[in-house]
Amino acid sequence: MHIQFETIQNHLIVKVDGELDHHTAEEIREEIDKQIDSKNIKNIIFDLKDMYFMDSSGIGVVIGRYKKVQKSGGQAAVINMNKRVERIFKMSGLFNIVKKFENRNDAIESL
Amino acid sequence: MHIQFETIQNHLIVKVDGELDHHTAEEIREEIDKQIDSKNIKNIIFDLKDMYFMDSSGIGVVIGRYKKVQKSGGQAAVINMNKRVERIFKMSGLFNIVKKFENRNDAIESL
Amino acid sequence: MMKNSMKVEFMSKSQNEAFARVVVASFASQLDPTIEELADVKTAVSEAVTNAIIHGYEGKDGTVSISCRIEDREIEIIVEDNGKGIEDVEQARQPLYTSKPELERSGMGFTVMETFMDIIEIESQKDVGTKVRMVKRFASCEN
Amino acid sequence: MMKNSMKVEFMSKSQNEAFARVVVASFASQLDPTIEELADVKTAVSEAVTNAIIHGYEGKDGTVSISCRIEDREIEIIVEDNGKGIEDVEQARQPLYTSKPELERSGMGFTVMETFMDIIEIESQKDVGTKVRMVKRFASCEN
Ligand SMILES: Nc1ncnc2c1ncn2[C@@H]1O[C@H](COP(=O)(O)OP(=O)(O)O)[C@@H](O)[C@H]1O
Ligand SMILES: Nc1ncnc2c1ncn2[C@@H]1O[C@H](COP(=O)(O)OP(=O)(O)O)[C@@H](O)[C@H]1O
Repeated sequence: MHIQFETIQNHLIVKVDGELDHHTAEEIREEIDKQIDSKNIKNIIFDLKDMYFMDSSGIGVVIGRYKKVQKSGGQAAVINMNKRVERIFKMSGLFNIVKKFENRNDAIESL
Repeated sequence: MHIQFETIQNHLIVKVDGELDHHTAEEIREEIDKQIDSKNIKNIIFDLKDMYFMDSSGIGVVIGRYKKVQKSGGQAAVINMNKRVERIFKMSGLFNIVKKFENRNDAIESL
Repeated sequence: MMKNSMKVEFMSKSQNEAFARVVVASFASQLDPTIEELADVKTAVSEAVTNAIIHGYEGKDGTVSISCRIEDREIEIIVEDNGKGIEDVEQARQPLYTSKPELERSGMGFTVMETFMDIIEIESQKDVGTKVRMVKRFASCEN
Repeated sequence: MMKNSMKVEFMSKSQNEAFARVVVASFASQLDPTIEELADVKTAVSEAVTNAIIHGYEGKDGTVSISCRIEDREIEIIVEDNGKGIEDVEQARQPLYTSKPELERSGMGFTVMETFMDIIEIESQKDVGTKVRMVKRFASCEN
């Protein structure tokens, strides 16, 4: 698992590569929250281009981050998701709270 | 495991890709012997460029083919071997009966 | 007819979740499943093993076991723990139900298993443990 | 200090040789071994498992088990069968000794295990089975 951050205006772009399961969820959660708390972040954008595996632990991570940014009026979005992860998002109703975009520019423009 | 044959003059070039263990040895052995028996083969050249794994079952396969071609005055050679397979060859004294060459041209010229 | 079986036991540590996925996927790959089918199996195994570790043993030391049986185009996977057990299995299977919201669990584990596998059966007894049996039938291969 | 353990049991079928290698390699990879070290372990496991299948059970049905324990930078691997056993272990360990030359065995299995692992111990009893214990210490990682 590998995690990269980029801040554009008040958007935090989080690129999670590799496997997102219960084991890696803890580290991902902590690292993201550190970023949100230390920078002036409003919205969070998950870039899932190179996420090869995700199970329901990932759903928990996404919901948790959504709730965190939502407190200060922010939104959550996801870009570059593959069919498989999309299926898990659908199954759990995640698209009711997280918007899906094709790429980061679309996401940044719309948030 | 995948096996390819090429005949140049009376040389049989056998390219074994993948894993050579006890499980795959049987098929490899049978296919090679079929080639030797059906064509006018004198020498056998093993091309190990894409052999990712070999254990001592592979030693048995090589010795067996050496003995077979030797009966009619032929020789056995190996080309494109990696460090790991070379170590197993050395350990078992295989270089006493099988000559190592850098590439197929060197092998064909010298045999 | 192709028959094969294996059983693996490991400590209830979260780093073994990835190990469990690799083991089952490697065993299942004998049946030449599609990438999608293999991902279904890995995801379901990941859910069941994670549950054993966080709910069954609640982070304490214990042993998780996985038995696999292959027959024809079918794989049966049984994930077992000797942990605290599930009191109300009906409730546990509900989408979004979780007993550990404080750990950011989504309550979607059993739903994921149900979606990705053809059969799932849960046997559980309080303070004895939990056994999740899953079956997946792979599409016939062309060759 | 990193500690972990697992045990896997499988049928004495030759297609499980590759499975055994993947399982042990996947478990060992927690210690971040080099590619070379991982290949050493895979090769040694392949030898011990192959021996259990062809010499221990002589192609008949049986169960092979592998136990692995990780502690610090060390992995202990125990490969066991309940097969026919080895009458003369000293002789069996000799390079080039094989009881099955007709199967084109090279007699180099134990020599390979000895070369690639740091410790190898063999316990065997006629008609009871064989237990091969191997230990490998990985070089310390830089990170
Ligand atoms: N192996 C288990 N041992 C004990 N309780 C379990 C086990 N597996 C599941 N449960 C219970 O069932 C509930 C629902 O499980 P699941 O659908 O996987 O969601 P989640 O893991 O997100 O809580 C869990 O919250 C837990 O209370
Ligand atoms: N698990 C086992 N059960 C019974 N006999 C064994 C076992 N492992 C090894 N042996 C005996 O030891 C001999 C040497 O083994 P090895 O060095 O691996 O060479 P090979 O497998 O090529 O014969 C075998 O030929 C066999 O007689």
